Order: sequence, then structure tokens, then C-alpha cells
Amino acid sequence: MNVEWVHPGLLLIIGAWLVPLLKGRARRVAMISLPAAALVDCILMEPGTHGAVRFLGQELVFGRVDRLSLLFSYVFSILALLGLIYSLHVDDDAQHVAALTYAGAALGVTFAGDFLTLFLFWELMALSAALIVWLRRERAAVAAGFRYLLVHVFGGLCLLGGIVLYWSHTGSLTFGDMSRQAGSAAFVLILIAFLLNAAVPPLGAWLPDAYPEATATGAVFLTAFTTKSAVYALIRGFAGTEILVWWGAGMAVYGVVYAVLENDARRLLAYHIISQVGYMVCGVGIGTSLALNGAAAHAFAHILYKALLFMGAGAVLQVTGLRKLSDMGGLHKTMPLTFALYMVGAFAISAVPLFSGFVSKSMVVSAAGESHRAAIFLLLTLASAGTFLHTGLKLPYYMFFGKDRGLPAREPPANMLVAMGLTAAACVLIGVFPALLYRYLPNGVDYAPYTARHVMATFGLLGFTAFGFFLLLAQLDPESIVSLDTDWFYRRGASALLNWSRGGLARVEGFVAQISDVVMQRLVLDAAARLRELDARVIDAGAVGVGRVTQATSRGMSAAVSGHAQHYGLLMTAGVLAAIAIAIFGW
Amino acid sequence: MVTTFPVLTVMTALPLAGAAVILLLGDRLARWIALATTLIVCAVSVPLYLDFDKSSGALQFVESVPWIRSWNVVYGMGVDGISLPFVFLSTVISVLCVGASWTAVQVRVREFYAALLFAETAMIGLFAATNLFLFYVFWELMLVPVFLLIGVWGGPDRIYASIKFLLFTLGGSVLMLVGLIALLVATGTLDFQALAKTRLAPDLQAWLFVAFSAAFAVKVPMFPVHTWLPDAHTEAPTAGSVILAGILLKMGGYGLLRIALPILPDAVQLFHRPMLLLSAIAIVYGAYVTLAQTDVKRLIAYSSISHMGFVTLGIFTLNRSGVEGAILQMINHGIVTGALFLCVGMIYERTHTRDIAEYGGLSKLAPVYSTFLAVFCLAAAGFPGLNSFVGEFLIISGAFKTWLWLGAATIWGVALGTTYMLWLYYRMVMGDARPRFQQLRLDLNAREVATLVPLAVLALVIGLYPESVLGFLRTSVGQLLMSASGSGVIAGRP
Amino acid sequence: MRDLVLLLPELVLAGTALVLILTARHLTRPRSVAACVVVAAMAAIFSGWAFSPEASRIGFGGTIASDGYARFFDVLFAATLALAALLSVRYLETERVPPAEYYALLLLASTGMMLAASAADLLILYLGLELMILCAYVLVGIAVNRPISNEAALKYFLLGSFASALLLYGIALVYGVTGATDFAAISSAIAERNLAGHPLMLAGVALMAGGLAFKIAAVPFHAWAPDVYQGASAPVAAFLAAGSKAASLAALVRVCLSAFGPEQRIWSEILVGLAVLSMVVGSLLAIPQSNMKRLLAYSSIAHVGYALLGLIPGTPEGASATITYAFIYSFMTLGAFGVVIGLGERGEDLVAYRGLAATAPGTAALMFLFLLSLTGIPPTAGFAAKFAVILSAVRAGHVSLAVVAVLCSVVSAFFYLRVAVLMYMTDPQGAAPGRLPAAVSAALAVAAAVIIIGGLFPDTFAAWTVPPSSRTMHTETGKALIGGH
Amino acid sequence: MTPTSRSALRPARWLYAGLAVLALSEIAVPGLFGRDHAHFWFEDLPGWGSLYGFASCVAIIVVSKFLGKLWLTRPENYYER
Repeated sequence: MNVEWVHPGLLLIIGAWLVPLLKGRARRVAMISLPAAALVDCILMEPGTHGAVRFLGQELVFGRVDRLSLLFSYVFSILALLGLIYSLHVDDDAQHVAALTYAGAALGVTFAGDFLTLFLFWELMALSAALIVWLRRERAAVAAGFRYLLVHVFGGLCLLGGIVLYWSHTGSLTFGDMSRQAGSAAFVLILIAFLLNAAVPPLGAWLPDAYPEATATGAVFLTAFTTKSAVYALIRGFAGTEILVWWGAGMAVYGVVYAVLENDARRLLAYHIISQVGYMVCGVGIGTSLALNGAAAHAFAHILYKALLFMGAGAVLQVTGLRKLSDMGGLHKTMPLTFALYMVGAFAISAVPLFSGFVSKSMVVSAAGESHRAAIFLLLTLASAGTFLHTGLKLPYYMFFGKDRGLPAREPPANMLVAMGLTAAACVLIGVFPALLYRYLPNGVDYAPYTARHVMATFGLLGFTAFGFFLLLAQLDPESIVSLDTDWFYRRGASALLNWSRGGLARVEGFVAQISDVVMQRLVLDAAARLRELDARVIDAGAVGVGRVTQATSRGMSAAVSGHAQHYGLLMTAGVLAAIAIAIFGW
Repeated sequence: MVTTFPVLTVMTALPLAGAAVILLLGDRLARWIALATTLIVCAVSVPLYLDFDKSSGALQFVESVPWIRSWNVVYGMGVDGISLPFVFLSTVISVLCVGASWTAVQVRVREFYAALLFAETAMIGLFAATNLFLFYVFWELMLVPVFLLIGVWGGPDRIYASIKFLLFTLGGSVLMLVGLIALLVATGTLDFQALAKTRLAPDLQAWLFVAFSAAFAVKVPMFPVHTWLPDAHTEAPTAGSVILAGILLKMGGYGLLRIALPILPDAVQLFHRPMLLLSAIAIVYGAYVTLAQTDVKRLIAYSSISHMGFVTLGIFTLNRSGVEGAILQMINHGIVTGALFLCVGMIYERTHTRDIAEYGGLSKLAPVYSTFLAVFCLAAAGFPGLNSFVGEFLIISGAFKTWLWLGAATIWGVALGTTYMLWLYYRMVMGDARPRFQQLRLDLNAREVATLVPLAVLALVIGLYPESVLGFLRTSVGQLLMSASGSGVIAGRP
Repeated sequence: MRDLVLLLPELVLAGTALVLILTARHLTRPRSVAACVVVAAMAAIFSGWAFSPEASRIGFGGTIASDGYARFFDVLFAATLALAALLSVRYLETERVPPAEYYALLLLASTGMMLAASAADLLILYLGLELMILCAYVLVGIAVNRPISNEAALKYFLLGSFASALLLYGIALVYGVTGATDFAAISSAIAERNLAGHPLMLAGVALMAGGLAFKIAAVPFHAWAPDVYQGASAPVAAFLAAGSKAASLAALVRVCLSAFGPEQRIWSEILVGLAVLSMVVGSLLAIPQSNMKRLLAYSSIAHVGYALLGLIPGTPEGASATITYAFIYSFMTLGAFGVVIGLGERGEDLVAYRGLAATAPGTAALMFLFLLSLTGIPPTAGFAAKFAVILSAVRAGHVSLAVVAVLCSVVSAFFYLRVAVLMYMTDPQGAAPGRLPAAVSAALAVAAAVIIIGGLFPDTFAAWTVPPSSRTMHTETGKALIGGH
Repeated sequence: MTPTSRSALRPARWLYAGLAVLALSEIAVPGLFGRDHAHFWFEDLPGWGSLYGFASCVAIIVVSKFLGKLWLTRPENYYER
């Protein structure tokens, strides 16, 4: 690849190995400057095709730079920066290396111009993400990370199969609009792979399964990259795929429904990732330029505010060590700053006007409206009500107010607060000056989020959601439960498969081994034993009778005669007779 | 291109000389001499890669001396794009075997290293032979040292394993002997190129194919005749396992490429569907059985069955990407599985257990080891950017070009493969450390690192720049497929 | 008178034998006697190559053929004799056997072998074989104070005489039909008066085949071999396994090709039966043996089967393959027996080989080499020999035979390598064996050299292993065979 | 805050008032500042946002709780068993 173009992803992946080499201040500087450098690199990047290499007789493009990939690269590197600030205090190099690799892989996916490159970084992303989960180094985390890895291996294989099919059909590996392949096996396989990473139910259960198991800091990175890079890939390849519209809308509601039942703070937020990604998938499905803009913009905004929310929940986890809402309460006294910053995120995700979510989410919703999809419009609106219900009301209520358990808590370390502050600032900034975001969107934008009707309708929606919330507050008390999701299939199913292969196939294998043993040994050895028997018994016995007669006639020379010799003689006679027979009849 | 310096003969003869010296000088110097010899062989082999003309598919560095006139057999050495990578692999693997046995072998040291070098001679000779007779001689020659390696320095059940190995492989190869003789009778020559030019009567081809593939199938090993492999791999000492996995299994695939495809094209057309089926079975079946293993070495052994299934599948897809992938995959399997056996051997030296259940949490006790193991597990799982990915990618695309369900089977195989590899890593390295390992010094020493690094580098280089191997193959494979598609004069029947 | 030149090797050996017998009472030190026997053998070889005419000719009124074939076997038998002599030294010293008589018998037996190989007449052939086997009887039983060897000798004698009777009866029948006993006359008679289908003729062929089959110990005429080898002292067993087998094979080949050329179809059918039975039964019966000599006996039976493969097609190159096999086999088996002898008394029991590689690496390595050669693993001479015979079988279209042969060789691999397993993969039991006696190691060295050279350069002996001179074959079969070149 | 925190937060008069204001303004405001076009007829219903917000809030809670009771929820150690 050429010199003047530096791949920000590789910059992070390779630079990551600086971290373990450095100590103290230098290390912190490196941790900040690496993603900062990546960000600058992305900003200075001019559109075009860079870093093309030949591989397997194919042209691999590491740097396909256009408005879409640039937008995602900005937000990815911004979040890498914020996330690292947030985790500055962590003294575990492995986590930082994993995080940087993860971010780098996401950037690699963003700039990948062909399927092989995409696949390379896709797998790298899965692996580093699993590593991040593992690095909480607790049994539950390790198990969850392993499940995460297996699911994504499956997804990766669908992708690989799709790529290979695509290659053998079209003879090219270029990653672009797939609509011409629509319906082919390649199309389906690749779509499945993307949807799996986008955590689309029923393929999405890995997300609430794994993310809450990560460390407080790790979770922040996890929320950003995997699903959003999938959204990027969907926008790139599957814009206007009708099925995505309904799937996305359903997904938005699905997340909300599960969030009601959830007790673990970060798992609740995880379900809201699913819900929010639903908006983007839906936007991709609608496929109009407004919808695509909306999907991209929402991804951008979502990465920021979701990170903020996870930072808040992480901060609480950090200081209290608690994850279940049922154990928390009354923290607003001890952690006011965290509470305030968290609420910014909550307002953003609930699309309160003047916060980032409002300006991005409404694009998708109005795109649904413009394409006259009433049902979708209603579903999405309902979902946003639900979003506010949980992230804006339920979670903060039980976390910061609710029953005061007098928990010994204080504000989190400064770097966490700084990171949260910056993120919150970004959310508000975008909310107040949407143009900042809009001018980077892939397609030209003429969209005004702040119309009187829209603003008022939103306020009404949220206000009466709050009303309903307080009415039904009694119903909402969190309970210590887990809720079934499709991860049941591999959490319960996997063990079934293993038992099966241990039992049944081991027996088959043993059987095959038996057969070969029989052929190689039984046959030979037993036949040998038999023949020895024959040699000893039959010939002996047959000869013994004749031997008696001979004995009777020739006692005199009996001393010189051993039974065996006669038997041999008989044998020879038989041989001669046989030979004569062959000679006579053979002629 | 003919060189005046008989480099191949020298490479083949040097290890024998080294073995002789070792036997004379005794145990103290044995391993040093062995190391020196293998390294010298590597050094000698360098011009092979530099002066090799990639643009020509013909044999190069050819040496030909009349040998046995009564059977019209010459002593012929030479390499083309297909055999060169295997020669390279053999030389490298041999060095690493010496490194791996440095401390592991304590009894009958000189015999051990002598056998090792003897094996190297057989390997190089086999891949450099240009006629079937010489090929067979080295083929059988290979049995002896491996038989001894397993039987003398192996595990508790070594005698059973060694005899089983010997009888299986011998049973296969004697049929090849009959086939060889039938070929000689039918065509009057055993020279590979001459044979490839003559077209035999189809029914004769069919019989010959059965005879030869009996030998090759046992060696590869293909599905129903694979049961010798787990025992052999499990009981063999580390170096033995590495040679088995790294070279011996490849001899079968190499034979298919050298003999079955070019010499018996019609028979291949006739049999390639059943062979594909067997390969697919081997892939999936092998993977499942692997999944069920509880012994590290056995697990890797069974994984080889699955991986070699990919190789035979690639070969019998009979299209370019399939065959190139198969050859590349043989090299990759040699590197990766060899490395995995080395890793297992190294940890076994310390813990003296091969039961996966007794492992866990190595990441804390042996970070370096865990890192290497991760690299090789990922490589074996076909992680992009590492060598196996390229091979599997080519084979899978070849399979898809042949039959869709075949591609599906391969994908399924890859899925299972990734699963058992990652699961193995998960069980051994993840989780909390076992108390009984706490006081052991589990992590690798410099020598072991030096043994593993070359393989890791190879895995990475081939993964990122497969041309480094494929470049050598391309022309020869093209020729091979041309002759496999069938062209030449009809030769007399026996 | 100048015909005597043709018998020069025989005469040398016989003469030495007479001298030994006359001076028996003065010769008590086996070493010296062995030395002069070896010298005599050398002299025989030398005379055989030096004085015999280049062109092959028939002497003594068409009874003695002197051709490359005969000369080759002269060399072989002389070499066998020399090696056997060397191997016997220690045995004679321990068993207190009068050396002179012993060596005289060896010499006379070898003379008989040479006669049999160069006979161009049924009677000479018979005489030669009888001379050989009579000496063999005595040699087997020469340790008078060992009941087992007496028993073996008697058994051998009874069955042997039975076999000789068969042979003689066959000769008589053939003579009765054709009115001739010398090969050329017989074959021409068969051809001209087309007696090929004459029942008595056929019976004669069958009887002679039986008689010779006993001497080469082919199944079902094999049963004596294990007992006799076990009963006889190891050196004698080695001598029998190598020499007498080779001699009888030589006779068989010459008879089949020269005399009964026209009957080829018949005797190859009989030989197919013998070959298959020998290979299968020999290999399978060898497996359960726990006594080394019995094991080698059964292996010798199996190897006869392989050797016959070459003769079956009745072609000259097939014949030369067979005699090559006989040649190589003699050295392989002499080598194996040599190790047995080298290990002394305990060498006869398989247990003695446990952990031999640890206690006596050199001996173990040699034994391993011989075993590999017997199995037929390249690059040993055993492989080359096996390759040649199977090749000729396949040439004649007997592919199924070839398959049987190689499968049997897998079976044989099992019991040969079981010994290797004992030597290399088990722990030693009891005291380490002493060093090999110089004589024995010399013999082993020769055998090993032949096996390695013959394996690396199979053509080495091809120049010598010529089929019996086709001068005697002026029948259409003969011409056809010549055409076969 | 005392254990009676919930009562303190229970919808008080001022909350009802606020909500009423919200609803009214939602009806009024678009009328006052010119009407930007609606996509669907129901958007023109008076107080649409408020109605729909309340409806969906209740719907979500009821439905998901119902589903939870019915099928989805399991004791916490479900997967550990």
C-alpha cells in the first residue's frame, strides 16, 4: 500500500502494542494520542481509493474513502478517543491493546473496499471483542466471551460462504451494492452475516448476553463498533432491501419489550442498543436518501449517547460494584455529576429536542412517513416512547432515586467524568446545531427537525409516557430474573451437541477402529491360530489312525519311527496325488 | 534448467551421512550433529528457491543416472513447482524436530537422531524422485524410521501403535507395488513424465487407481482407513508426531497429485465423485470426532483427519483453485499441525498430562505459551490473515464450483473446526489457573521459542502473501490439470 | 579327459573332503579346518570361473552341462559352504563334534549341490541331490548325544527317502515314455513324438515335481522342515535352508525349462498350487512360532513360494528372477541364522531378543537389516528379488498371484518385525550376550554386504543369473522362449 | 431521601398541571405558528402525541409484563443449573 495514505485502523492495531511497552505518563499519552492521531488521519483523508494490493490474483482495497466511510470513521475514532480517556485509570495493558485493536478493526471494516479485506477485519473485530469480554477475567465473563466468539464465528462463516459464492459467480470481490444478486445464496448468506453483527433478532441475543459481562470500560467500546460497522455494511450493500424495513421496526419494539423485564442496568441498555439499531436497519430498508442519511446520522448520534449511557452505568458499577437495579437506589446524592451526565445521554436516546437523538432519529421516522408507511411510523414512535420509559425514567429512577439503600458511593475517577462530560457535550452540540452533523451525511440533506408540530408532539409523547410511568410504577419494580432469548439455543443447545458427539460418534469411531483391527489382526492372527490347529489336529488325527496300522505291521522299526514323520509322509502322498491329478486332468 | 551441482542428491545424502556420524560418535554430540546436519541441508537447499524458474512447469535441477537396466529404471532426481514446497517443508520440519527433541529425548539418544535424519533423507528423496520406482523406494524407506520413532521413544501404548501403523501403511503400499509393476509391464517405463504422456486403457487405469489410491488413502489418511493415525500420533514422541503430521500425511496427497491425476486421468474422472464424497465425510466426521476428544494429542490427531479431508477434496475437485488450495493447504497443515504438536509436547514435558480437563488458566501461568498457542489455534481454525485461511478459501471456492452441497459440507467443516480449536484453547488457556500448575515453571524457554517462531512467521507470511508459495505452484498445476484432463497416445495393454 | 575341466569345482571340493577324511584323526582344531574349507571354497569358485570354457557346452556324453547357469550356482554353493563353515566353528567347539568329518560332509554335500545344478541328465541330477541329502541326514544328526537332533535326522531320512523314491519313480516313468534321461533328448522326444499328453509322462512330471518340492520344502511337502531345522544345530540348519534349497531350486528350474519345456502348461499349474500354498501356509504358520529356528523354517517355506513365482511363466527372465531370488535368499537366511548362532544356545528362543538393541546394538542392527530384507523392504536385496519375481509373474498375467504374494509379505512383515519389536522396543532380560565370534561376524559381514549391494544395485548379479543355456532347448517352446527375450 | 421517597415523587398536582399545559400547547401551538404538513391523518388529531405516548407506554408495560409472566422470565440461576 502506498506511503502517503496511512490506514488509521492499522495505525491503531499496530500502535496498540506501544501501550504495554510504555509506563506511567508516557503510556497515558500514547493511549490518548493514538486514537487522536487516527482521528486526525481520518479528517485529513481525501476521498478516493487507497492502499490497493494484489492477493490471490484479486485486487484488495484497504482504503475505499467516500462520504459514507468517512462519516463512520470519524465517529469510530472519536469514540475510540473518548473510550480511552474513560479507561485511562485502568492498569491492565491487555484491555487497552484489545480495545485499540477492536477500534482499529472497526475502522478497517469501514474502509474495506472488497470482501476479503472486510472479512479480515470482520473476524479481527469479533476476536478482539471476545478478548475484551474475557479480560474481565471472571468465570461468567469467560463463558460469555466464548459464546460471543462462537456466534460470531458462525456469522463469519456465513460471510465467508457468501463471499466464496459471490466470487465464484461474479469473479469479483468488490464490496458494493448487492441488489443485483438479490435472492441468490450469496446475497442471503452475506445479509445473514451482517444482520447477525447488527444484533437483529433472532440473531441478536449475543449482544445482551455478552456486553453486560465486560468490564465497565470495555463495555463502552463494545457498544460502539460491532453493531454500527454492521449498519455501515448494510447501508453499503443492502440499501432498499424491503424485508429490512419490517425487521428493523420489529427490532426496535423487541428491544423495548425486553428492556421492561430487565433488571441488570447494562443489560437493559444493551437491549436498547438492539432497539436503536432497529431504527437504523429500518432506515436502510426504506432506502430513500433521507432514510439512509437518517440511518447514518442515527448511528453517529447513537454511538455517542449509548457510550455515554454505558459510561454512566459503568461508573456506578465501578464505584458500587453493583449491576442489578434491584440492589441500587438513591445514588443521586452521592454521585450527582454522574447522574447529570447520564441524564444527558438518557435525553439524547429518548430523542428529547435539543439532544442529538432528536435530530437523527426523527429523520428515520419522517422517512417512514414520507414513504407512507403508517404502521412503521407508529411502531417507531411507540419504540421511542418505550425508550424514554426505560432509559429516561425507569433506570435513573431505580438507580439514582427509588429506595435509598445508603450505598457507600462517591464520584468516579476524574478521567471517567471528563470522558462523560465530553461525550455529553457532543450530544448536546449535535442536538442544538444539527447542521454540524448533517453536512457530513452521505447524501445531501434538506431536513429541518425543529418544526413546531414535531417538537410539541415529541414533548407530548414524552410527557405522557412519564405520566404512564408514574401511574404504573408499582408494576415496574425490578425483579431478580433472567429473560429467555434466542441465546437459549446455544447456551442450552451447545452442551447438547457436545454430549451427542461425545456419546454417539465416539461409539461409531470405536466401531470403525474395531473393523480395521479385525481386518488387520483378528483375520491374520486367528487364521494363523486356526491353521496351527489344523496342522496339529487334522493332519495329526488323520494320520494317527493310519499310524496305528503301520505300528502294528512294523513294530521292529518302531524305535526309529516317530508318528509325525508318517504324518508328513501322508501329507506328501496327498501332495503327489494332487499333483498327478492336476497333471492328468489339467491336460 | 540443469545444474552441474547435484543439489538434490546432496540434500538427500547429507542426512544419511549425518546419521552415520552420529552413530559413530555417540550420544554426547548427537543432537548437535543432528542440528548442524539439518541446518546445512536447509542452507544447501537455498539455491533451489533462488534459481527456480517459476515460469516453467518442467522438472528442474534434474539429475538422471542409469540405475537398473533390466527394469529400465534410472536414478532420477528433480523438482517442479509441486514438489518444491514439500522439499522446503521437509527441510524446515526436520530442523524443528531436532529442536523439539533437545531435552525430551533422554534414552538411546544417538539412535533417535539417526532415525530422525534417516527419515529426512526419505522425505526429501520421496519429493525429489522423478520416477515411480525411486518414489516407492523412499516411500517404503520412510516406514522404518517412523516405525522406530513411534515404537522406541513413544508413549505407554507405543508398540501397539507402531505395529498398527506399520501394518496399515504396508498393507496399502504393497498394493501400490503391484500397481507399479503392472504399470511397468504395461508401459515399459516408470518415469513420471513418460507415464503422463502415455494414455493407458481405461479399465487398466481403473485397477491401477484402486491399487495406488489404496496406498495413498491409508497415508493421507482418508475416511475408512484412518484409524491408525490417532494411535500413532498419540503414542509417538513429539518429533514423531510432527513428522507424521508435517510430512508423512502429505506423502499421500503428493502421490495423488504425482501419480493419480496425471497418469490415470480417465480413472480419476471415473472415481472423483466417490473420492469427493469420502473427503467430505472425512471433513465432517473427523471434525465431530475431534470435538469429542478429551486428550490434547488425540484431538489434534483427529483434527488432521478433518484437515486432510480438505486436501483430498481440493485435489479431486480437479479445478485450479481446488488443486492449488490443496497443495497450499498441505503445506499449511504441515506448518500449523506440526506447530500444535510442538506446543502440546512442550507443555506435556512440564505437566505430564495430556488430559484437557486437567488444564486451564495457562494464560496467567504461561503468557508466551498462550500467545503462540493462540496464533496456531487461530491458524488451524482458518483465521484470515493466517496461512490456513488462504488454502481453505481456495478449496472451498473449488468445492463450490464443483457442487453446492460440497461447499456446504466444507463450510460446515470449517465451522466445526473453528469450534473445536477455539474450544480447546478456551479449555486450556482461559479460566482460572489450576493449583497443581502453580509451582511448575510452565512458560517457554528460549530454545522452545526459537523452535516455534519460524512456524509462526511462516504462518503469517503465507497468510498475508500466499504468492510466496502459490507463485511456485501455478505453472506446474496448470500443466497437471491439462494432463489430468486427459491427452496422449493409447499405450498397449499388459 | 578335458571334460574333467567341467567338473573342476566339484573335484576340488570332493578332493578336499577326501583329504579331510583321511587326516581326520590329526585335525582337531575346528578353526584350522574351517580355514582350509574356506580356502577350498575359494579355489572352487576360482577354478569354476577360470578354467571352464566361455561357451556353454555339454560334457560326459551329454550328462554334465557347463553353462553360466551351472557356474553361477557353483559360486553360490561355494559361498554358502564358506559361510556355513565359518558359522560352524563355535558350534563344533562347544559341542565337541569331530571337525574333520563334519566339514567333509559339508564339502560333499556342496559337491552334490553343484552336480545337481550342472546336471544335464536326470540320473546325474538324482545322484547330485542324493549325495547332497545323504550328507545332510548325517549332518542333522551329527550331535550324537542330543536326542532331539537324532529324532530330526531320522525323520528327515525317512521322509527324504520317500521323496527320493518319488523322484526316482518319476524319472523311471519319463524314461519309460521317452526312452531317454538327458534333458535335450527328453524335450525333443516329447516334441517330435508328441508325448506331451501321454498320461504316464504327465504322472512322471507330477512325481518328479513332488520329489523336488520336498527338497525345496514347498507345502504340502514342507512338514519336515520345521522339525529338522529345530532339531539340527543352527549352522546345519542354515546350510540346509540356504544351500540345499537353492540346489533343489536349481535342479527344478533346469528340469522344467530344459527337459519339460513342452510340458510347461502342466508344471506351471502344479507350481502355482505349490507357490500359493507355500506362501500362505508358510507366512501364517510362522506367526505363532516362539522358536527362532522354527520361525525361520516357516519363513523359508514362504520364500520358496515367492521364488517359484518366477519359474511359473517358464520364461528365461522369469527363471533368472527365480535363481536371483534363491541367491539373495541364501544370504538373507544365512545372515539371520548367523545372528542366531552368534547369540549361542539362547539365540534359538525369541525371548533372547528382548532389548537386544540396548545390550548389543551392532548385532541387533544386523538382524534388523536381515529381517527387513526378508520382509522385502527397499532398499534391501530382498526387495529387489521380490520385485523381480512378482514382475515376471505379472508379465505372465498372474496378477492375482502377485496380489497374494504381496499380501503374504504383509503377513510376514508381522512376524519378522515382531522380532524387531522385541529387539528395539522391549527391555532386556538376563545377561547381555557376549561378543560375536570373529568367524561369525565375518560371515555376517559378507551376508550384509551382499544384501545391501544387491539392494542398491539390483543389476549387480543380473550378469551372472543367466537361465539354463538355451542350447538344450531346440523345441518350439524353446524357440518361443528365446523369442521372449 | 427518606424511605418514603416514592410518595414524594408520586404525581402531584403540579405534575397534572404540567401535563395539561403540554397537551393544550400541543393542540394550540401548531395552530398558532403555521402548520407544517403532516404525513398521516392521525397526526392531525388534537393532542396526538400525548395520547399516543400514554397509550404506548401503558401498552408496552402491560404487554411485556404479560409476556414475561407467561413465558420469558426464569429464575436468575437458570443457565447455571
